[in-house]
Amino acid sequence: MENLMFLAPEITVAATGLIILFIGVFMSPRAKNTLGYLATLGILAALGLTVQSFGIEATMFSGTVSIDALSQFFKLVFLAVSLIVSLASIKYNENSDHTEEFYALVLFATLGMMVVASSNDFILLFCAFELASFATYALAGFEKQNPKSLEGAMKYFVIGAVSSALMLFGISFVYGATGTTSIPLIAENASLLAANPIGLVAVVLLIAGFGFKMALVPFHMWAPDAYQGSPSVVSSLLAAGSKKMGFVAAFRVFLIALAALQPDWQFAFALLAVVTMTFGNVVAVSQTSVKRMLAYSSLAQAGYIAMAFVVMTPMALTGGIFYTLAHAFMKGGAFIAAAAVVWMITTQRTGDLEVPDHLNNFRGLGKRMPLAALCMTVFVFALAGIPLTSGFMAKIVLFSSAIQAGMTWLAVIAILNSALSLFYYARLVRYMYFLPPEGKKISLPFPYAAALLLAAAGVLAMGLWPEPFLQWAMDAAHVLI
Amino acid sequence: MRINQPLAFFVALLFTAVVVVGAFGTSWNTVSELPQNPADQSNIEGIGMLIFTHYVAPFEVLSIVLLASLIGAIYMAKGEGNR
Amino acid sequence: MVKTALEEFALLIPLLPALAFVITFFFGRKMPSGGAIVPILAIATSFVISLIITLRLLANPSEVISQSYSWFAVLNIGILIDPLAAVMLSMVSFVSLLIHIYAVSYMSGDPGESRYFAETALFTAAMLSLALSDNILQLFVSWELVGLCSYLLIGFWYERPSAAAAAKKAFLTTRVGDVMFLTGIIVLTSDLLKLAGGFSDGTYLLRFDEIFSYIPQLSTLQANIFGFEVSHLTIITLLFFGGAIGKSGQFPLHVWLPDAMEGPTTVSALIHAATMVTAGVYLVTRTFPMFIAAPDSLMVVAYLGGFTALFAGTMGIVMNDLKRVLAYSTIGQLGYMMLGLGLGSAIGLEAVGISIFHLVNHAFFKALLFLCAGSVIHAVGTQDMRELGGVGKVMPITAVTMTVAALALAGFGIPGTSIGTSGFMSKDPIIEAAYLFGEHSSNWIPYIFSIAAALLTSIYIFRLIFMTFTGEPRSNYHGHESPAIMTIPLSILALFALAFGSLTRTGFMNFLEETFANSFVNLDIGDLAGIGGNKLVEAAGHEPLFVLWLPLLVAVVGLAISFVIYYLRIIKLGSLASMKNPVYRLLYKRYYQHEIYTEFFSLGIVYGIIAFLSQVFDVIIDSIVEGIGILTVGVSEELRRVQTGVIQTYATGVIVGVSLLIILIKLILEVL
Amino acid sequence: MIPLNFYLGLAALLFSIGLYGVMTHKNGIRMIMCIELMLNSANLNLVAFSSYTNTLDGQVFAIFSIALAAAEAAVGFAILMAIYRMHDKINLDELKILRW
Amino acid sequence: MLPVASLLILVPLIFAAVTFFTKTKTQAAGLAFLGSLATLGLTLYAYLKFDSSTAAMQFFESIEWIPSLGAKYSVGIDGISMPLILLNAIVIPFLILYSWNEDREAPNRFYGLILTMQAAVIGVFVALDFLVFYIFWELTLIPLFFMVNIWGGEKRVHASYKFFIYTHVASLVMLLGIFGLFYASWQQTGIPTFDIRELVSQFQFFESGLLRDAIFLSIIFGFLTKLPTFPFHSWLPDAYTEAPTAGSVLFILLKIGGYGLFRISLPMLPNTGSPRLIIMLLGFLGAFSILYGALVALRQKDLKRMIAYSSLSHMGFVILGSAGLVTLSVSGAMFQQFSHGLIMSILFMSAGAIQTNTGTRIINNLGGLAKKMPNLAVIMMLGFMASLGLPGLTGFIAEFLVLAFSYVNLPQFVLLALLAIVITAGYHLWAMQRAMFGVYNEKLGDVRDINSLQVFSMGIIALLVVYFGWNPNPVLNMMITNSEAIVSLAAALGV
Repeated sequence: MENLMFLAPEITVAATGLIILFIGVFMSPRAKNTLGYLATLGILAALGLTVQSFGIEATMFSGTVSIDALSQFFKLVFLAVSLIVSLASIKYNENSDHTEEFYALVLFATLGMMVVASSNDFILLFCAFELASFATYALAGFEKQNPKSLEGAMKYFVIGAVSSALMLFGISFVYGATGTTSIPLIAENASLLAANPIGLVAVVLLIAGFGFKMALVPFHMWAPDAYQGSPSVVSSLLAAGSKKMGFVAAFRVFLIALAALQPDWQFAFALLAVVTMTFGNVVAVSQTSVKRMLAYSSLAQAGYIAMAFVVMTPMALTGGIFYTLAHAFMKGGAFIAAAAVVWMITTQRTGDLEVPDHLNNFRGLGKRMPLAALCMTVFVFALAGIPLTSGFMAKIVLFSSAIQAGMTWLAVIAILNSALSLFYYARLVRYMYFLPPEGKKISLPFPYAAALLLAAAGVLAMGLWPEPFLQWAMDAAHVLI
Repeated sequence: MRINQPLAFFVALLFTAVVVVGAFGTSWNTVSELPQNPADQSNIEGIGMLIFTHYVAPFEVLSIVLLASLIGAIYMAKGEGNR
Repeated sequence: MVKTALEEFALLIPLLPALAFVITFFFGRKMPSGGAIVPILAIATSFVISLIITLRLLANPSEVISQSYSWFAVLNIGILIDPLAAVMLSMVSFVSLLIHIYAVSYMSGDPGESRYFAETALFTAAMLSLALSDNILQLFVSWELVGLCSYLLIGFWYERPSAAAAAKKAFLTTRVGDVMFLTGIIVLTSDLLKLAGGFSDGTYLLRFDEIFSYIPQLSTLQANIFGFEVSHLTIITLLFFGGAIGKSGQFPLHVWLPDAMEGPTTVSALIHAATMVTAGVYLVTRTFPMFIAAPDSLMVVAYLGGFTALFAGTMGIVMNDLKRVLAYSTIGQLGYMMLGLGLGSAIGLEAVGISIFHLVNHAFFKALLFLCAGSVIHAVGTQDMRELGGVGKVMPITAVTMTVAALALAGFGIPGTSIGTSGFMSKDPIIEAAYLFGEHSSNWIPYIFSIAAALLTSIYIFRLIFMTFTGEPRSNYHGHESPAIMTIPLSILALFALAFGSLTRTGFMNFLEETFANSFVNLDIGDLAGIGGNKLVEAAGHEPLFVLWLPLLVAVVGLAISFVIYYLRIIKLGSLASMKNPVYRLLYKRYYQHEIYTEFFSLGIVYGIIAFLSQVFDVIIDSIVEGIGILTVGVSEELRRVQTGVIQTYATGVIVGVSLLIILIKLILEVL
Repeated sequence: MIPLNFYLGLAALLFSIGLYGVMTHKNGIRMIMCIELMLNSANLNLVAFSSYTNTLDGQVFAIFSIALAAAEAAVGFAILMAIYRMHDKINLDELKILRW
Repeated sequence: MLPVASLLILVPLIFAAVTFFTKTKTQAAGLAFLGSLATLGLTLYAYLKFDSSTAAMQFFESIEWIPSLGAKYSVGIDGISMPLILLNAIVIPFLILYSWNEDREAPNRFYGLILTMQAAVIGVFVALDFLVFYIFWELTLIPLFFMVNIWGGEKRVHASYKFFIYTHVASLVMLLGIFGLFYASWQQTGIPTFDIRELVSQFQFFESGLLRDAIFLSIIFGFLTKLPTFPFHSWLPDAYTEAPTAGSVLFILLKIGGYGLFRISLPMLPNTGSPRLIIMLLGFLGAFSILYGALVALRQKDLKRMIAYSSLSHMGFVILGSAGLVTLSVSGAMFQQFSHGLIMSILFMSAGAIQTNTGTRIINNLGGLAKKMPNLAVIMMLGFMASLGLPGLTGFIAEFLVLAFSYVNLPQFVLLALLAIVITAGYHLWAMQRAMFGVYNEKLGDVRDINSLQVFSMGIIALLVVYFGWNPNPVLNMMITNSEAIVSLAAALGV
């Protein structure tokens, strides 16, 4: 029998979710506030177990589950995001009657993502993918009295369902051509796929399926709406966590299973990466809702990460993988900061209540919530790729790899995009620090503060001392090559 | 925005064409003959075996999926809301 | 070790006034009469030191004082006091001293008194440093500093827009010359660097001995300019001369000098008559070995100098402003000095002698003229000659001294003897040299220029004297004789204007001819002239008698004309001297130089066209940058409409994406 | 024996019908049904391949997929219900507060 | 021995961090002043310990940072960086004193940003690793962006974004070049390294001339834009003009473009695919910038804008001198950076004082200010004179060295540049005449002279301008030592 200890993180997360669900039933709304801490503890434990299991290589359950550097790295990403989200959600769910449902869903979604990272078989991959999706559909609509939340959830759901159907359709062709759903076995039998037109169809269908999660143009259209409409903590989970699930799945499927069809998907990703980053950055320029702006910036970032599929050198993959972690911290943190502002606006009943995350509500944030503003500054600077942040390091590695591979054009496009992004990030910072505040100073609740500090610490740690993270990312990249 | 039915039709047609051309243009690596004996065609046992051995991991995950969608569905469908 | 001690003192010559500048600049406001005593003492000391050195040098002209200190890189700061420098130092410090004393009274009560003395002290320091520099760069540095002081002092009454404008004009016009000078230095530097094959330790690249030692090689370097083969030496010397043109107010860069009269009269006397404007002459003299070794350069100098002398005279005769007449006269006399130097192509080293002799004498009598004018202006309050007249009655000392200066300027003296004003003693040799030159090369133009200029000089200076001091007052003024502190310097200068020339004539010239043969440099001017293709007159011939007497004759004629017109007033000029007369108008408008230079060239061409084009160009470049930004925002506004908010559109987007992606990849992979 | 392509063609057709429905229908329930159609066409593919490659994985996958489709429908309908409560309508094309 | 190079970054940074948390203006300014004094002290310590007779790196420190990329935290000081560090360390305390009495919003941020800027700029100067170099390079953008954006003039928002994005794009292009260098060298040696000197020396071994040209040009593009030079200057006038006085001065102290030219581009230049062509190009850009900046400055009505264009003109000398590739022309270019920093500080401080005291910068609206502001008039006059290259002030030494010694290799461009000298004098004097001289413009009301702190701080810098004008050796000697090392490289290759 396999050593279940390898799956200890997943089991911990699942168990925590179940426990919360169970004991939540018996608790008063006030007492439920502790559930958030419980979830956080559970995630922390899982995180510890994951870090501890670094370096383990194993396949389990008849080869359907694979524990390797790649899976562990991404589990780290998901757990980190989950940690930030669950911390911040303590405040979000304060005195709510549905805390246990919320945390259970967050934890199950995390579990789904973690399993995706480990799955070595299409069936497991699909199931886990759907687990993460279903849990987040409900989370996106968690504010069911809020039309925006519901609208976002619905759009997310419909496009998600269509995409999963496309993905399943694509998987069926892959299965049909190779006779197996196991990723390593597909890689061995991919010659038929590579030689026949159905290979291309399958590849594009799979890209559509994963691209939905990654939010690549044109499969992105749900993303701005869902990110804007959902509760900000959930947006954080979506943008920082579930987006990465698409990437890890794509890494495994394309680089391992479908390596033989490299020309097809390399070209597809080249196109999508360029279009996505450009579209995301250009449209972000004219946004006034901060969450929507972050959503578009998230598109752009996805475009950057997708460069890894185009360049495909070890350096590029390292960069791409490193970028996912970096992006998890910065985008997750940014949405939490937006959550703090939304909280501030809704509790204070001042400012633009119609669009609580409107840019104008960020005026003078540096005076109203100094910590939130500072952390937000760190995050947007990281997103813009300003030095000493994780975003800079990630861009350095990723963009430079394009040069290394001789794809200067790609690097140039990426770099111009990066410069463009500076415009809207700087604007946000300007609003926060240099426009007069429209309200009094608010003390930032502890959960938000803790989550923000955690994310900021992650961003700065990766910017200042990227070496260990780079090493992990490199190990992960080696799994793919 | 009005929904453009002819466009949708065209798009759907295009998609069909693409997939069909792809599928038909492929020389599938299939078994030449399906098993003729009806008794052999019963694969319930095989499927069961697979689900509980080879694919036990997806099966476990599926249980969580069901639980999660259950929670989600109940939460969303419940009449009262507290936020 | 008297010599060493002297050398140490030599350093003090420019340093003391510089120190005085610092003290007066910072503390002058708190001292009586603007702290004038500090620069006076400093300059007096400098004068004494200069004089002692000069006297010692007279005894032994070949033992020059030379000290060099590394400045930066391969360049140095140094002191070179050879006969030329010694004469210059003594003259500058002496005139400066007198004018400083005079200014104590002249400037008293002016709110900017301390500023005035600080600036003149700085000027004196810079001028002394210019005279004793042993390398071309230090000379240039000092050259620019005197220019700065000139700028500051012309604009001394900066509240007057005309003063501010004149200061700017002076600086800019001389700057044109300075750039040429600088270009010359640059070309020279790079040539020396090439010839020397890099830097070597211990030698200072731009020191005069170093430069002169490369003259033969320099003259062999040829450059092709517009198809003409020109020697580098010619280019360099002409560029240097360009600097001299600017500084010494030679045609065509003389336009600033008359305007410079906006400054206090003492400034005009010190800077724009006696010292700074002669820096150009000094520069040419300093680098005379290069000039004489450069083909054609001296010819240019001679022609331009002669022409300027004549040209300035034509304008001098119509000016009504006391100081402007003097300014044109300065330009004219500087032209004489340049002419004298230019004649070096025939008379060799003697040119240095006559030219510097004239320089020194001119300093005395022109300073005197200005100070007298200042005295008049100070007392009367106007400087328009049409409003003056009869001043001689109220200001006898001034009138007498000024008449002496006028005689000196016009060059009265008895040829063949050593009786005569100093102006006569030095101007006559120049005219004679011009004759010699004409005889030698059958080129009479310089001679004609110089004689004609002498006539005009005499006319305008006596016109000035008569209009100012004789006749009846033409306006209501209350004049009085100036105080002693002003009249004493006047008298001293008058004495010098009268007697200096006749006392020192031969000794002076012989002394100066030692300039290029001593312990610092030892050059054979004859050889150098050979390099430049200049044939020197072997032996000074005996000029016909009329040649000796002609200048005097001309001066007397000039005096007579003025006497008739302006004293006796027998001939009424009437319409001849009105704006209806085109010639008069042309002269009065100064040949429309202001219009041509300022309106047309500076404003019209440089400012108007080029700057406008640059601006347009800049806007274009800028709009490209701005356009990208505007375009991005516009595209963004349009592109965001893609996100319609309708689920069905989103789904359509996904499907279209999938279908098109498949087709696109298929196509491209098949085609490529 | 029915050629494999018949199955594939049918599945593709069904899938496209589902797509067309998703793209054109306004009613949320219809849309979800169309999505189910798409999932099932994929299942058809899986089963066909399973049969023609003589492996059982496809059928296992189909079973999982059916379960997932059910769960998906549950979540989808629940969200629709919430929307219905709020807007008294389930016309999804009218949900466009979030755009641009 | 103190780890001076690191301390020079850390000290201002720490003081900046603390300054951000101060409450009152006095606290903020005082603390910032202390911080800048500490930096100045450190710099002087380093300067005294500095051996200007060697081109080698001094105060060298190196710590492993990202081994997998070969990036190290390595810093050091040599004759190229020392004068520029000195410049920064000298001017910043006086800048703080200068703005001591100004009332403004959020003084803690204002002074904090000044110190942050100082740290970042010094960081660029001491960095010996490309990654560290680039990090500080980018870091300089942020304080400047906020300086302009918050405390700037009317069009501050536009100007700040323009500056920020424009120069950021240029930096990114430079980054591309750095990557190219990094990977090409990695391929060559098999060891990844970001060490500047190592990479620069590896440059010559790259096979493809095209690759070398591409790397060189993209790196130098970043430098030229930062410098700036025609035609990449259009961010400059807006940013310089709209910035508050302190911001303009910080821009002036941002000598990183020229520094990069000397540290990185010049040693690479001889090894490019077509060095002759590139030298010609640089020479042209330099000379044309000189002329062009002067001509455009002539047309400006806004005092600060005029000074901004004159700055463009001055920076042309840096490029021209570099392209001259003679020891002394390169030293002259280096010295121009130093001298320009001092001179332009005075000019921008003067222009700032005029703006705050009279409320306008439009030259024609001023007039006769010398009467009301005699102290300012003297200092500004000195600044203008230095700016137009009057001998005895620093500007002349730099310009003379550049012009005289670039002439050896690039006579045609030097002659082009010489054309500009009269024009340069022209616009300076015109501005002086209009603004300071003539009849006092009564519309300006009662204008006060600059305060004593301003007189002191500007006066000290003015004295330095005079001092270095007469005795440039304290900084020039080390520049010569280092330019010799740079030029000998070129000479060895016969360029």
